[in-house]
Amino acid sequence: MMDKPKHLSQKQIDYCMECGLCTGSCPISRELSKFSPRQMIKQVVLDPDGGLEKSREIWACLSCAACSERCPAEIDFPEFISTHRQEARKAGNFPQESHHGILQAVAGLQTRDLKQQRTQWAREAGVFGDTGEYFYFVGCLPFFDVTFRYMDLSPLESARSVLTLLNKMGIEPVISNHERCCGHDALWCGDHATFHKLAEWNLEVIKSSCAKTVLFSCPEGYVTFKKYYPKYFGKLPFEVLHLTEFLAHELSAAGLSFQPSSTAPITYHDPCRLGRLAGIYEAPRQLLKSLPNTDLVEMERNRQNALCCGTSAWMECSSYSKAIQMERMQEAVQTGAQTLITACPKCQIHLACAQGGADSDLKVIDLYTYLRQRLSDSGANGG
Amino acid sequence: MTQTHSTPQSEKTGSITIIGSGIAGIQTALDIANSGFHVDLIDEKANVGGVMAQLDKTFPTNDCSSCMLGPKLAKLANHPNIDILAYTDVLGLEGEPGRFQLTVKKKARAVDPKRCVACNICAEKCPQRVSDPFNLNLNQRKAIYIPYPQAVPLVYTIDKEHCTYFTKGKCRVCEKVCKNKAVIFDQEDEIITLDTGALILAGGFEPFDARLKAEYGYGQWPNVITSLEYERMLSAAGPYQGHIQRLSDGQIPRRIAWVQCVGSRDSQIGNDYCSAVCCMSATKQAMITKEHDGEIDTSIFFIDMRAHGKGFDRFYERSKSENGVRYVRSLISRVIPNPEDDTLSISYVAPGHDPQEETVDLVVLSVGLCANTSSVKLAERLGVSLNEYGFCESDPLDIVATAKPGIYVCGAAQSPKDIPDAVQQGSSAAAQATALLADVRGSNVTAPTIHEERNIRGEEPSIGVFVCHCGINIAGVVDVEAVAGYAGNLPDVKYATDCMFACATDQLQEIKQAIKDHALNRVVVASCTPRTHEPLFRNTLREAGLNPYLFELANIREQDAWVHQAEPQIATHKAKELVRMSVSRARLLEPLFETSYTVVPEALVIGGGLAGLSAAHAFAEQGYKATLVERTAELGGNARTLYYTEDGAQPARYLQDLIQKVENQPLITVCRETQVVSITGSCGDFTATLSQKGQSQTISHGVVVVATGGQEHMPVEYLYGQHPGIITQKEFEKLLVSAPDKARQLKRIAMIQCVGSREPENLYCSRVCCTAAVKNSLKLKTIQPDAQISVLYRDIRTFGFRESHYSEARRQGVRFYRYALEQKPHVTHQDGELGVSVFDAHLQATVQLQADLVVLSAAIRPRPESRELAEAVRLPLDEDGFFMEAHPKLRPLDFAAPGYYLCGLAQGPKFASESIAQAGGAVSRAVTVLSQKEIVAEGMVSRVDAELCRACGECEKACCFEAINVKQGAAGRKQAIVTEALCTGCGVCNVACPTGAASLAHFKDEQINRMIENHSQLNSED
Amino acid sequence: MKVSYYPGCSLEGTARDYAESILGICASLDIQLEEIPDWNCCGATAAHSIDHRASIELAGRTLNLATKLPNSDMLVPCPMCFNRLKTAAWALNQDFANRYAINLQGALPRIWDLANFFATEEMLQSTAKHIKKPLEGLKVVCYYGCMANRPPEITEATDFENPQALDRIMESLGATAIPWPYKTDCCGASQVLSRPDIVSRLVGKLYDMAQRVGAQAIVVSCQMCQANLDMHQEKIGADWKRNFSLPVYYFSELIGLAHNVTGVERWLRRHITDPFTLLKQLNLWNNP
Amino acid sequence: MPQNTLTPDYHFLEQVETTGPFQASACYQCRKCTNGCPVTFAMDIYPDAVIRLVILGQRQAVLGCETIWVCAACETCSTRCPNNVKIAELMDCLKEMAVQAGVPSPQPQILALHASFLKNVKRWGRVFETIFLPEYFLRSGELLRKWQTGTWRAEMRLSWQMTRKKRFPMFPKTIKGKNEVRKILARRKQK
Amino acid sequence: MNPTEQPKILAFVCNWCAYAGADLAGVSRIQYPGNVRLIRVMCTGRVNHGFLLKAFLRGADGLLVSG
Repeated sequence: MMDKPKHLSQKQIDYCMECGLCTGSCPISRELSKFSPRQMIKQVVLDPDGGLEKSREIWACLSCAACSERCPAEIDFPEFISTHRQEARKAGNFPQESHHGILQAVAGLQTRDLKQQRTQWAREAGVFGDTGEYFYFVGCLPFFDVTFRYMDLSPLESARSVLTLLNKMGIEPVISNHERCCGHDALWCGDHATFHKLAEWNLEVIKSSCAKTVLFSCPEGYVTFKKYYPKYFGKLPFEVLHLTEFLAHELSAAGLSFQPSSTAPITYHDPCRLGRLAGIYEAPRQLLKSLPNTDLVEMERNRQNALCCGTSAWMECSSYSKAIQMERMQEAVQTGAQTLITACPKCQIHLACAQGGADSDLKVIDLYTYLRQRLSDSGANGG
Repeated sequence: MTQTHSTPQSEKTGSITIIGSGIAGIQTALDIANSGFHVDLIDEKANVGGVMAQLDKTFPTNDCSSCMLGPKLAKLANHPNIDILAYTDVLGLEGEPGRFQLTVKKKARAVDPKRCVACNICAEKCPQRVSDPFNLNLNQRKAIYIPYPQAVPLVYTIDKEHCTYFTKGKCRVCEKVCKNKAVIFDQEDEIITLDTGALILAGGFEPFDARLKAEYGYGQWPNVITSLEYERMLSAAGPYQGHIQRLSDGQIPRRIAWVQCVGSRDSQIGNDYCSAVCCMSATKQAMITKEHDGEIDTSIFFIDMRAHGKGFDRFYERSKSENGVRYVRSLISRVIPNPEDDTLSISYVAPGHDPQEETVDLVVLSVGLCANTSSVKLAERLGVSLNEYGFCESDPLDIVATAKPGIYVCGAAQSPKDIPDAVQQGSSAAAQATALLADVRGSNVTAPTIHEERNIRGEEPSIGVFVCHCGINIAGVVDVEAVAGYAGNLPDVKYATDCMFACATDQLQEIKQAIKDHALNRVVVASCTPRTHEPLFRNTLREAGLNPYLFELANIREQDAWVHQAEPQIATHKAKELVRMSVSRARLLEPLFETSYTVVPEALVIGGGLAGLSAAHAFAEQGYKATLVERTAELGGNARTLYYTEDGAQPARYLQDLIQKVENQPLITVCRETQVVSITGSCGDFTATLSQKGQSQTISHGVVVVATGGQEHMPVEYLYGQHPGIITQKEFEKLLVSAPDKARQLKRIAMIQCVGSREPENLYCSRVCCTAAVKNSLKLKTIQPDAQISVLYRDIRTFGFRESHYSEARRQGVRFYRYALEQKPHVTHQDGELGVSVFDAHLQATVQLQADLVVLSAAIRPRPESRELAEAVRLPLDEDGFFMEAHPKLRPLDFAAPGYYLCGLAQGPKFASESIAQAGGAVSRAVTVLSQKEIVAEGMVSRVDAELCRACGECEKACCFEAINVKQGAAGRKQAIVTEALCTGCGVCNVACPTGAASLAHFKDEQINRMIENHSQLNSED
Repeated sequence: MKVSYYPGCSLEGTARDYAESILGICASLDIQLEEIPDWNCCGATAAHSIDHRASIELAGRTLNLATKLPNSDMLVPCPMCFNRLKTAAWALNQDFANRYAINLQGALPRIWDLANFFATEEMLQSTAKHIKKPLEGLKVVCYYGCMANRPPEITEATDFENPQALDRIMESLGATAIPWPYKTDCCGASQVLSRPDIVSRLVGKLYDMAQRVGAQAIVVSCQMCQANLDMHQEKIGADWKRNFSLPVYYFSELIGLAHNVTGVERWLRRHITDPFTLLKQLNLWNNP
Repeated sequence: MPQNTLTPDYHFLEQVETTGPFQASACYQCRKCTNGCPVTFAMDIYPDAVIRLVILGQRQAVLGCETIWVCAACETCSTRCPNNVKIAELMDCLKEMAVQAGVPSPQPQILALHASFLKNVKRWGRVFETIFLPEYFLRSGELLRKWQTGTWRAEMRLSWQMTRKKRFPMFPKTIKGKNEVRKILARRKQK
Repeated sequence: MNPTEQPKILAFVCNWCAYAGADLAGVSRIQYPGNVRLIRVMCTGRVNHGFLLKAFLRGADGLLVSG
């Protein structure tokens, strides 16, 4: 066996037993037979210069962690991929960016000192401040809102709902016009330079807001802050909380009341970033169950076993992605639910896109919007 | 072939000569050359293009004229089967139809066309300034010249009348500076004889000499100009770069007046015809003026507004309502200059107003179209008869046929006409000439040479860069050696050099050699614009065994050296950057392969009226099978009741002959009581499903001609249907023919025009009704000279030579009353007596008429079946329900979808003769497809990556050409599939695709991204 | 050179200046004028206005007298007469000529309007030869009026919208003929007695434009125009509240002046608007 | 301009054309005649409308109008007409028709001028301005009008100048063939 | 952007009109600043938002899409 490349840890390759559980768990492998996590690891073990960096497959991984979740050797395959993507980029191998790379370009532009209009929506949606205890990290929703208008989607609705809920709870969070993309996509596209620049901006912005707690509705932002910012920047001077955790904890105390839902059952889709990568499964369920008269049914694959929404980091969207999405939608339909609730804007966009070609009446809705819609008008006004 | 030809097949010549190279001649040449014949295109002028090249914009779309003409010129210049004999005079004709010998004189340009690379250095250095006829002498050019930069052939000519060497024996500067030794002073005229099967006259027109109407002071007062001069003035490429100005002082005019009918509709000077285009042309000019500068007052002084073409009335109304162009129905009598400021005073009386005097800054005389003097001489020499105005006389129904067999005519040489009519007729003349020679099709064409292509798959890019000096054009500003040196250090560049003229034959040879010597697999030339030179270099690659798409041009002349002449450093820097951008793109270029389909050499003609029958018959004459589908049980359509025309032809009789010929023609299958249910497939290979009395059948065919016709509108006003004495114009025509005795009893006739036409809900002119009213009035006058005929009209639109019939009707005492749309006539009916009261817009008084018969000139409407067909076959209709052509100006016979053509009333109202010509033209267009064994789709088409495609359908929604559809793919799942034959390579699907699955070959995202990344030095560190 | 001559009534009366100047220059240029014996009035406006037949027959009678002279050219100084004679010559050759109680009895000489006669290349050369005193510095506009030009199918004029005869003559004399737009605009002579208001408006417009283009004088070849422009200038000036002071010369007078023919002073003295001051200013008039 | 409803008479034009050809029917109403006419300001019906009214047979309207009398016979209209309508000649024809039909001229002094002139020609065979002019002024009532308006002084001054400048000869020239001339002029129907 | 430099303009132009127009400017010797770079496409329908954003990302200060 040759020397393994320096940048790879033991945990990343050496412990592999070639059991194949990873490939067996991988949603992409099921659609694209030439994609095999097991073989990718083996290839690197056998021949570190064997050209994995130049392969197209390096970009096909969803980093959904379905493999690592089950790996008996606890190999962190997403981490393996992330590392190699950085190398691939150096070798001139780039991913097929979806939507003509608009979102990557937007992230790139945010590494500069530029004028943004990130908070315009918030001025119409509620009350917020420049400084305060809570910082609501909105993420890329304003850009998604423009990009996916052609699909009749308004991802910003989610942020508006969050602000409404927080306001009702008596919280006037900081929403900053200077916020930047969290860098999640850059990180997973192997573009560490951009990731670093963005992260530095964000840390500076949050610091100047004096916030003690940063709230995320977006699982990607959450996991990036929670897991990857400390990895590169050390311990953060503020608490990082996902809104589902926060709400599950605080909502009942805030005295908000919700309307009973129609009798139709609902189901919940676990985003990989919130679930397998960050370990939050129960908070959203708890929230949904706390609503009166709610029939939450589970899909066949849920929590740790949940199926990914099919694409990540706005790249390599393909017919396989669609097949995965259709499979997930089918699973949701089979529960008898009429509403599919997601806690991730990208899951929502991807599933809604796939649904464009499907004939189901299933409604895909974002968790926070769902909550807001069910708020009683008579409910206590936290403000 | 059923036709019997007098000459044995072997003796016929598969070549056709076209004399005159305006838009009509160009269209004719392209059609003929694309259907298996050789073409000699002759023009007495040094370059082709005709008047259209001088126009700024064209109505009613206001498209840029030279932008539309440019691609046609490029096709012409590069066509392997067209010889352009510009600067050539016709001397004589011998022989007979099918095998003429035409003697021509190629005049000496004093420039060798093979050596001239059009670098312009000779003209730059030429000391002799000459007023420039292309710009109507508004500015000057040199004595060695090309008329305009896009000229074809792109070869300079010495104007011997002005050249100081030819006039005084001195100078020779051009010869000295020409680096390619192209100037040859003692070059001699060359007399050659061309073997040609048929001749087409397309000599166009000559603008009326406005000096002959001296009352307008043209040539006397500086700010009185002609419409053609104004056209050059508007043109961005014209002498004033598109700035509207007074000639006296260059100031922007605040008020401009157009005077219509200068040299038209004028018996005084012997031009008793309407020039057919000036009303719309002035409207267009006024609109464009308003667009240039909304502050300029524009007034058009006219007699009758002749907006008789498709879309013209809407254009006219738009100019009034949206652009604020003022129209005054009053013909200016004279123009008076004010000596203090060179303004011009005009006085006029508008209907119902007192005399007005106005001062304007510019008067534009809308000069008429006159017979081309040299065409007249030529026609006389060829024995082709001319009408009294000097235009070529042709058959009243078969308007492209002259009295001399084997000689055809098209365009304004036949009568004044606008561009679409000229283009249609050009195609129609092409159809007739090629039908004559159908049995020698393909006998005289050049087969393209096939070069073996090197497979470069798997090779790393290996790029050669050639930086052109273009004499001093580039090298005079840009440090060419430095650019070449810079290029040599760019990634993947294996060879970089500079050269004097990259496009010169010897240099092309060197490029080929370099490809071999350095194993190059990509080539970048930094020289001039790809719009003119890309085909040449691509061909060089092909000859060197490389795929032609592995070539990239960096434009460092037009877009660098010439626009930064005073800043050599900046220009050199920019040249480097342009080269870097091109090289970066070249690294990603891929070989492209053109796909081909076998053509089914049969036609489907939908509609059995005059147009459809003519089309089917023309296909058979060309030797192709045709299926003629008619909805009803009887062939003939409207023409069955078109008994006579104003010029004595008898369409109904012609029709009966035609039906007979069609029925006896073995190549034609006639399907009566049949409908087209659907058409699938693409150009060259369609399958149509027909339904005949409930029975369904499918047929294969390569092209579709839509000729579903139109119908007379059933009036809903003027008491139509409530009194037997109120009939339509068609019914009246029938009465005149079938019951002349009854007609003789008619003493008082009132005709009402525009019934159902030119109203807000039907905002189009039915084109034929004015002539029909005139024709039927004259007919009645021959039956009953005492008949008192009153025609109530809004504008009389007897365009072209039809004007003389209108004049004749007036002379014979037919009374014409103009009414306004707001004050339509009233038909009354009391005690069996019919009365018509009309507010005479001229006198501003109500006139009460009694009538024995009221004749309503009812509009032409599209047939309702057209809509059904449009929906079944997915063909576009215009706002009025007529089929919409691909482009109203230059592609009037084509649908946007390849393989579909249209003709007859289905396209819009027209005369029988025009329908026949259009049918011929549509066939000519279709034969360009049928005559090919296979259709080669352009390599630059969209491709879909099946893995990336998620079948979302965004591409299908975006495509204007229905070239991409989501279907079951080879992988067993749905995906977008491109019909390459339909793909135009616009790339819209590429943009619409969210995943990047659809990508336009040669303009892929990454290819463009790479140029973006390299557009400025800033990014090289990235 | 001998030509037939039809002076017309007014040259025997109010237009004596014109008549005398013609005789003066013809003598100097050796042109013999043979007057048509017993000629009668052409009928003028009055006849064609209210007695069409008479208008043709009156002129027809004179034409028949003209056929009797052997000369191939006939000079008609009065454009009205010229027009009427030409009209009759035309009408009597039409297929409806039998409407008139007169027939043409022989071949007609060529009927010349006087200005056109003097503007032929041959006459211009001959005139140029006799110049003693070029009219340098004199800036004029040439005014042709209606009758010598319109309608062109009668007058056989080709440059009827922008005639050149007088301009050429003036240029040949060394004067400057300024182009202007009113060469053939009507002065309203036929209405001078009945509607002087109309005339004031039409003639005033001519003075105005002549001054605007920088002319110092107006040159005419029609005694009606001359009278109309010369006699009422003061009154029209009052109507227009302007002082025009534009001498109105016959072209024949100016030829005479340039040729230094005796009698010029006598002709000019018959003008109403002062013709001398301008000439003095330009040093073209040395006589007291 | 006629305001009431008019009923066309298709025969009047034929009658007019018997002394033509004026080719009035060829008119396509472009108004070039009117636009070039120097005396429209003095007209009640513009030339184009005169033609139109002739075409529509509005006899009364055209024979009684001022236009035909104030027409200066400058021939600009006929010259520029794109249809060769002999407009000025048509005006003459209408005047003559009006005189013959006894339609009073709205401009009686113009008619008087023509009548005086022809009377003068009839007397001598040529016009003798020395008599013709004063005779016209008397007959037409112009002299009276000039007296009343006070413009007679200027007129007298001009006459005096003319006389002094010898532009009014003392004696008429009588021609030998004056009987022929008288015969020609005798046919005119006197009012 | 360096304030002493001229802004960098990148233009996406249609082969058939705007590119031809730029050629015409050259033919007519109309002088303009040297800070514009043209990218030729066959139709401006080919230009997507990604190109525009990337152009900004790659240092363009102004963009022109003309066709």
